[in-house]
Amino acid sequence: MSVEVRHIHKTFGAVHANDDISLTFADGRIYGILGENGAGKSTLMKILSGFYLADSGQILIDGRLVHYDTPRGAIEVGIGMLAQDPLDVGPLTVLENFVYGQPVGPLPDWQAARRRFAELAERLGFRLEPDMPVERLSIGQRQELEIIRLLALGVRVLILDEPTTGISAEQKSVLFASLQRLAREDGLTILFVSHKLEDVLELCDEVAVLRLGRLVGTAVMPVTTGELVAMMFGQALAPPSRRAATPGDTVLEVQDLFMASERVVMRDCQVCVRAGEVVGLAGLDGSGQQLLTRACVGLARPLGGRVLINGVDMTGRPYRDFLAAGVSFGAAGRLEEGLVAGLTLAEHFILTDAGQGWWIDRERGRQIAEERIAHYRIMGRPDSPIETLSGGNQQRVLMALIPPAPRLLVLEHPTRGLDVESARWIWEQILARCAAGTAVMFTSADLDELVTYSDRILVFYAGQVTEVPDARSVTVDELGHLIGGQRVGEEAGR
Amino acid sequence: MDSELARVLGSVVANATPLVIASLGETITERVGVINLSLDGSLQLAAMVAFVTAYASGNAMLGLAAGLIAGLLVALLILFSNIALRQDQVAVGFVLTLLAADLAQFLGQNYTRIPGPTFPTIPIPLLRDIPFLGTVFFNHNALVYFSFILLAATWFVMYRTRWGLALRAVGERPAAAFARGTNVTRTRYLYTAIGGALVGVAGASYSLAIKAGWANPAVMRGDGWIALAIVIFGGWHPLRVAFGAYLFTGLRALASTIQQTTEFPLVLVNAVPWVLMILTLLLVSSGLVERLMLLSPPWAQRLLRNFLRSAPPVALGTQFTRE
Amino acid sequence: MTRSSLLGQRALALGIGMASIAVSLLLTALIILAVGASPLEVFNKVTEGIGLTPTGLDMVRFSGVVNFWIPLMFVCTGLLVTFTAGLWNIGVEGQMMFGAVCATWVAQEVFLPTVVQVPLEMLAAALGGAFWAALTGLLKTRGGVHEIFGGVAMNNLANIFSIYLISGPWGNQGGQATPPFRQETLLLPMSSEFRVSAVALILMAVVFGGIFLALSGTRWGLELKAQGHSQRSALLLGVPVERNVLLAMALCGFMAGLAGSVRVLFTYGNLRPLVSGGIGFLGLLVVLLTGTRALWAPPIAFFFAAILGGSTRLKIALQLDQSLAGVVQGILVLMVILANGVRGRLRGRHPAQAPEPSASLEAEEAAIHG
Amino acid sequence: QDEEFVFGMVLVGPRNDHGWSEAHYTAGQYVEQQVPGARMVFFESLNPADAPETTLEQVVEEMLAEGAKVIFTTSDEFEEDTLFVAQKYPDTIFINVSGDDALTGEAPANLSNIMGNMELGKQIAGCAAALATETGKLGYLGPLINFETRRLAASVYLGARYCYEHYRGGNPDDLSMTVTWIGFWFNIPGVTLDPTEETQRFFDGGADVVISGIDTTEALVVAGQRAAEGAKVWAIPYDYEGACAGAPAVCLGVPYFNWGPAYVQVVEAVKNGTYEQFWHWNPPYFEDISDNDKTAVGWVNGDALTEEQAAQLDEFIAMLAETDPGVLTADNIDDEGKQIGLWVGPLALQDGTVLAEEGEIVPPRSVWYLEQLLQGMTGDSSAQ
Ligand SMILES: Nc1ncnc2c1ncn2[C@@H]1O[C@H](COP(=O)(O)OP(=O)(O)OP(=O)(O)O)[C@@H](O)[C@H]1O
Ligand SMILES: Nc1ncnc2c1ncn2[C@@H]1O[C@H](COP(=O)(O)OP(=O)(O)OP(=O)(O)O)[C@@H](O)[C@H]1O
Ligand SMILES: [Mg+2]
Ligand SMILES: [Mg+2]
Repeated sequence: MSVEVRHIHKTFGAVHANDDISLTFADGRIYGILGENGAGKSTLMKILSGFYLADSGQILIDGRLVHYDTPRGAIEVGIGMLAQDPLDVGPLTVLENFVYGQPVGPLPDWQAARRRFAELAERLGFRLEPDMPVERLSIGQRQELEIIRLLALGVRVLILDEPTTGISAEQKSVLFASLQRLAREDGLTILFVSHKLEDVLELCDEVAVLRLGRLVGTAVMPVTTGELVAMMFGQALAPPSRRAATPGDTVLEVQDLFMASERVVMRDCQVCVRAGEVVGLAGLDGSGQQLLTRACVGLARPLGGRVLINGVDMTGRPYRDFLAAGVSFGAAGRLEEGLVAGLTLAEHFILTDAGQGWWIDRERGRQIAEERIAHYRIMGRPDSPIETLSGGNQQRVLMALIPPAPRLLVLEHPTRGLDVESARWIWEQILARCAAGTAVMFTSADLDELVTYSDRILVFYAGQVTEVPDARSVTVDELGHLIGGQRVGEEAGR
Repeated sequence: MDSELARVLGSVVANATPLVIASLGETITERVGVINLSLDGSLQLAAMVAFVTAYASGNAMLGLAAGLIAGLLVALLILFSNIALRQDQVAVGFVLTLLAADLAQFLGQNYTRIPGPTFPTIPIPLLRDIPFLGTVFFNHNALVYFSFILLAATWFVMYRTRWGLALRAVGERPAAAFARGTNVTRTRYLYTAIGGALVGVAGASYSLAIKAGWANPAVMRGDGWIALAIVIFGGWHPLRVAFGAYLFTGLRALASTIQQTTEFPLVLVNAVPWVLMILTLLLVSSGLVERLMLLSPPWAQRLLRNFLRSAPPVALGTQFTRE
Repeated sequence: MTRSSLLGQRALALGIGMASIAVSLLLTALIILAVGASPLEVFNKVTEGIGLTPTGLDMVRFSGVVNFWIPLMFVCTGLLVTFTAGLWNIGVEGQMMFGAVCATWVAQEVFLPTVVQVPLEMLAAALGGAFWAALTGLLKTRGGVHEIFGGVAMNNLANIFSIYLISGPWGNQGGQATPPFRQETLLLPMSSEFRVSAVALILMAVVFGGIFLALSGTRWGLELKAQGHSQRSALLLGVPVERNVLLAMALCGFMAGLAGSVRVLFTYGNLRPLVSGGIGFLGLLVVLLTGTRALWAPPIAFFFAAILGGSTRLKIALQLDQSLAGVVQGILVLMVILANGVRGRLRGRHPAQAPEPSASLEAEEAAIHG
Repeated sequence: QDEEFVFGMVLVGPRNDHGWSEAHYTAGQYVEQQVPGARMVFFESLNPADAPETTLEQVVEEMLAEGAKVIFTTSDEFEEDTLFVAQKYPDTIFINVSGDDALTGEAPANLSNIMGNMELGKQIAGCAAALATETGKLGYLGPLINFETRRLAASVYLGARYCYEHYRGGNPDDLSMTVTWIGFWFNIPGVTLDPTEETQRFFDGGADVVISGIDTTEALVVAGQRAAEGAKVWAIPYDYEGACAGAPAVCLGVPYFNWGPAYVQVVEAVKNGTYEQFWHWNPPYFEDISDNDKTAVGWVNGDALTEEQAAQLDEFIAMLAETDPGVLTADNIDDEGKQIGLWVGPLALQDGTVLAEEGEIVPPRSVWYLEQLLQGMTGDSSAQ
C-alpha cells in the first residue's frame, strides 16, 4: 500500500511544526525519517496516524484521497503507529491489550485471540507471555506487543517513532529483522523515525530529512553519515571533545545495596564515585539504575546495605540531610520532579537560596533570579510562572538551581528531549562543575551520551551491576549488547 | 426454625446491601478515572428522594427510580464540571457531599419518620428451603438479590467483555484508550452515570428496605465515607470490594454483640467502624503489603499481587484532553 | 496584555461572578418554593434574624452572627494554612471537638483566677486540636492514609469520645451535656446588649493577621505554597515536606482548638455533643471560595455566619428547617466553582494551576517517602 | 375576639416523629383548640444532631420576640438550659417536661415541671409483651441511661413478670428481658447504636417481642419486616397514640403520653394570672385510660393483640387502677401508701441491694430516683 502526503501544514500557536510537506512512501520499502529535535517528525507521523488533524494538506492511499481524524480512522485505512512510549494499558495483560481495540463482539473469544496472538508472535520471533500485565514488560517487549497488535488490525503502513531508544542490542536486532521481513515478505510500508543515523543506515531503503518543519531533502540508500548530518543540521557537527579525568577522593560509596521495586530486585550492589569523575549508569528502563540514584540521594530507603557520602553513613536519612551533605539531584521529569508549576522563577530561587532568612527578601530573590537568568541564558523573567517556559528553558532553570559546586551531582536523563544544541550546553555546565571537583553520576537511555561523557560506565541488567572495564573505548554497539544482558566477558569473545 | 447463626448472617447480608451497591457503584466510577467523593451526601439525597417519591406515589419502584436519578445527577454534575469546566473532582465532590446532605434534610423535612412503601421480602422458592444458606441468602427483598446480580455482572463485564477492557483502559490510560478508538469522554460519562445511579439505588435501598423510612438525621450518615474507604480496601476490584462491604458489616455487628456481653462502654462501640476504616486503609496504603510482596518468593508474589494489588487507577481524578 | 483587554477580562469576571450569585439565588428560591414557602418571606426573616430590622440594628441578634463568625474565622485561618499546603483538612470538625474537650477538662479540673484560668483553657484547647490534627497528619505521612479519610474518621472519633465523656465520666446521670462550668472559667460578653467576647474577638484578629503575614511574607509560607502546588517538586527543591505537612496540620488544629474553646467557654458554657456545630465544614466551604486569597476570608465568613444566624429565626417564624442555610451556602460555593470553569472556558485557556489541593487522592502519596 | 396568648413549644425531635415530640406537638394543638386565643410557636428538632448550631437560649429569645408568655421545653435534655433561661427571664413561665428542678428546689418560681406517670403505662406494655411472647424472651430498646429510663424499663419488667405468672401460668424467672441502651432518645448515626440493627439482633437472638423505650419506631418497623419474612414477632412502640400505624399487624399496643390536659391547665393558669410553681407527676385517668381530655398517660390496644389477651390486659389495667397514686407532687411524693402499680416488695436492685421487703411499697421518690435496674433484668444500669 503506498501513501502520499501532499502539502501538509500544521501549526501550534506560533510554531509551524509542519510546513508544506509532500512525500510519497511506496509499499515494501522502509523509510527513515530524520531531523533534529522539534523538526516536526512526530507531528507528521501523528497526522498520518490520526492523532492530529493537519491544518491543510491531503493524504492519499494508493492514489485515493482519504480523510480521518482519529487513530481509529487511520487504522481503518491501514495506517498504524507505534509511539515511542507505546500506548498500551499497564495493568491489563498482554492478551487483553492485544484484544482491546480489535473489532470483536461484546464477548471476545479469548481462546481464539490467544491462538492468533501466539501465531503472530511466533512469526516475528517475539517471545511474550500473554498473561503478564504489560506494566511488567520492558519497553522493547511493549513495542513488540504493539507491532503484533497493529498487524492483527491489518495495518499496511507501520510507523515507528524512535523505537530504538532504551532497548537492548538484541531487541534491536530482533526488531530490525522483523521489520525487514514485514517489508520484504508482506509488502508493508514502514516509516522509521529516528535520531540514530547508524540505525537508519542499517535498516532503511530511503530517507527523508526535516528541519524546522520543512522537508529539506530525500535520499535513496546508500548515503554516507556525513551527507545525512549535513542535510539535518546544515553543517557537520564537530565531535565533542573528551577531557582527561583526574579523580580525587571517594565521594559516594554504596555497599551491598539491597533494593526492590515492582519490576526488579537489586542485591549486593557496590558503587563508588570519586570527586571530579563522571559515572554513567547504563541499562534498560527499570533495570535498577533508578533505584540506585534514588537511594544515593535519600529519596528511597534501601532494604539493606549502606550509602556513604564523604565517608559518612547516610543510609535511611532523609533527602534534606543528603542536600546538607552536598548532594544535588536532577530528576527525570521536570515539572513533576524539580520545578513547581504555580511558582515564579524568582520564587524558585528564593526557595533554594540559603541566604534567605525567615522573612523573605523578595528584592534579593529578584536579583538572584536576574543574575541566573542572564548567566544560564534562560528565556524568561523573574516573575514568569515556571510552567510558561519551554522545555529547554525549564531544563536550564533546573541547572541554575543546582549550586555551583556540589560534592555529588546525581542526574537522571539530563538531556532527555533536548536538541543537540541544548544538550551540549547542559553538558558544558555539568562538566564545568565536574572540573571544580564535583562527583557526577547520571543515567541515560541514550547510549551515545553515555559513551561520550562517562569516565566509567556501570551497566545494569535485571538488578545486576557490572562495570564496563574500559569505558573510554567501549562502543555504542557493545554497550547495547551489555544492557541487553550479555556479560562483559562474552562480549569480548565475539 | 433457622439457627441463630443463619439468622445473624442473614441480617448481615441484608444490612450490607446498600454498602455493597454503593461501593460497587463507586468502584465502577473510579475505575473509569472519576472520583465521586459526594457519596455521603448523595446517599442521603437519594434515600430522601426515593422515600418521598415512594410515599407520594405509593409505589416503591417509582421511589427506587427517583433515587437512582438523584444519584446519577449528582455524579454527572461532578463529571460535567470536571470535563466541561475543568474543575477539580475532589473540590466539587466535597461541596456536593455537604450540599446533597443539606438538601436532603431541607426537602425531606416534612417526611421524616412516617411509614411508607417498602420492598417486601420475597423468599425464593426452593432455594429458600436449603438449610442455612436459604436463610442467609434467599429470604430477602428484591434489592438484596439485585446486589448479588450486580456483583456478578460487574465482575463479568469488567473482566470478560470488550466494554470492560475499554472501561479499565480509560481509567488507567485514557490516551491509549483514545488510540484504540474508545471515546474517552463518552465512556467516562457512561460509567460515571452508571456508578452514580448505583449510589442512588443504594440510597434508595436504605429508605425503602433496610432502614425503611426517611429520618433526620439520616440513618446512613457516615456510610458514604465507609463505602469510599471500602473501594480502596478492595483494591478497586469488584469482588474484593464486595467482600470488604460484607466483612465490614459483619465486624460492626460483631462489635456491638461483644459490647453487650462486656463492660466496654456502649458509646465507644460506635468508634469501631472508624477505627476499622483507618486500620484497613493503613493496611493497604502504608506500603506494608508492597514490601511484603517484594520480599516474598516469586511464586508467592504472583498470588499476593493478584489478591492484594491495591494501586488506584492511574488516571484517577485527572482530565483527559486530546492533545 | 493591553489595557482594554485587561478591562474586558475584569468585566467578564465580574459578570460571571454576578451571574453565579444570581443563579444561586434563583436555585435557592426554587428550592424554597418546592417546600411550599415564600422566598421573599424567607429573605425577610433571615435579615430579621441577623438583627436588621426596619427600626435599626438589633444588637442582640447581630451579636449572634458575630458569635458564629469568631469561631468560623479561627477555623478559616487554620484552613488557609492547610489549603496553601495542598491539604484537605476535613478533620477540622474533630479538631474543634477535641479542643473543646481539652478546654472542658481544664475548666473542670483546674481552679485558678480567671486571668490565668481562661488562657489556660484556651491553650489546652489549642494544643488538643493541634494534637488531633497531627494524628491525621501522621496517618498521612507515615501511613499513606489520605487526610480526607483520616480526617473523616478522626471527626467521628472525636465526636464519639466527647459523647462518651458527656454521657459517662463527665456527665451528670445521663444528661446530654456536662454540668455548667463555673463563672470564672468562662469568656464573658462585652455587654448585655452586644454579647460578644472581647477576648475571643481580639485573639481572632491577632491570629488571622499573624497567619496572613506568615503565609505571605515568610519562607515557610513560600514552602507551603510550593508543596501545595507540587509536593514532589517541593521535596526535591529541599522543602521539608513531611515536617511541613505535620506543622500545617497541627497549626490548623491549633486554630480549630481555639474555635472549639470559644464554643464551650462562650457559646454554651459546658460541653455538648457535636460542639463544633458544623462550623468546621463551613470553614472549608469559605476557604474553597476564597482560594488562597486570605483577605477575602473575613467578609465571606461573615456573610456565611449571617446566613447561619438568620436561619434560627426562619425555623420559628416559618417552620423551615435550618438546613436551608447549608443549602444556600453549598449552592453558592458550587456556583462559584462552576463559574470559575465557565470563565476559564470563555477565556479559552487552560485553567491556572489548580489552587485547590491536588485532585489525585492516591498518586500524590508517593511524594513523601517513609 | 379573644386576646392572643402565645405559648412556646420546644421539641427535641421533629413534630411528626410518631413518638415523643409529636405527642407534645399534638398537645400544643390541643391547647390552641381548648384555650381561646392561644397560639403556639414551636421549634422542632433542637438537638445536637439536627441543629448543632442552635442553643435553647436563642430559641427562647426568638420565642419571646414572638410574644410567648409560657414556654414548654419538652425534654430532659433541656433541663439545665431551661434552668438557665428561667433565671435569665424571670417574667416568663417555663415548663420543663420530665425534669425535677422544681422538686429539688433549685428552680426559680417561674420554672415548673410536668411528667406523666408512664411507669403505669409501661407496666401495661410489659404485661402485653408477656401475654404474647412464645419464646419467653423480651427485648427492651432503651435510650440513654438515667433515672427516668431505668424506672421505665424496670416498670416494663414488673408488668411482664406479673402477667407471665398470672395469665400465662409461667414461672416469672423463666422470662428474660434484655435491655440495650442505644445512647440517645433516637438514632443519631455514628453517635448512638443503630436501633434497627439492635432490634434485628434481638430477634436474631430469639426474642419475639421488642418493647421500645426510644422516641422513634424502628422496633415496630423491623418487627413488621420480620413478620413479612415469616417470623412470629411483635413490637410495642412508645410515646405517641398513633405509633402503631407503622406496622399495625405486629403491634401489641402502645403506651402513650397525652400532655394536652396538663398543658391546658398551665396555659390557662398563666393567662389568668393564677400560676404558681409546681412539680407534677400525672397519673392515667383510670376510669377511661384512653380519654384524651382527661388522662395524662394512655394505652391503646394494637391489632396484634388477640381478644383473649385484650381481655386479660383489661383485667390487669383494672388491677392497676386500684393502686392509683393520683397526681404526685413535691408535697406528697414521700407520703406513705402512694403506690405506683406493681412497685411493691419484694424487690431488689440489679446488684442485689434490697429495694423493698415483701409487701413494702416502694415510695414514689425511690421509684423516680431509681438507682439501678431490677434484679433479673439483663443490661447495664449505668453508663460507666
Ligand atoms: N501538542 C503540541 N502543542 C504545541 N506544540 C507542539 C505540540 N506538538 C509539537 N509541538 C511543537 O511542534 C514542533 C515540532 O514537534 P515534533 O514533536 O514534531 O518534533 P520532532 O521532530 O518529533 O522532535 P523530537 O526529535 O524531539 O521528537 C516543536 O516545536 C514542538 O514544540
Ligand atoms: N503552558 C504554557 N503556557 C504558556 N506558554 C507555553 C506553555 N508551554 C509552552 N509555552 C511556550 O510555547 C513555546 C513552545 O514550547 P516548547 O516546549 O515546545 O518549546 P521548544 O521549542 O521545545 O523549546 P526548547 O527547545 O527550549 O525545548 C515556548 O516559547 C513556550 O514559552
Ligand atoms: Mg518526536
Ligand atoms: Mg522542546
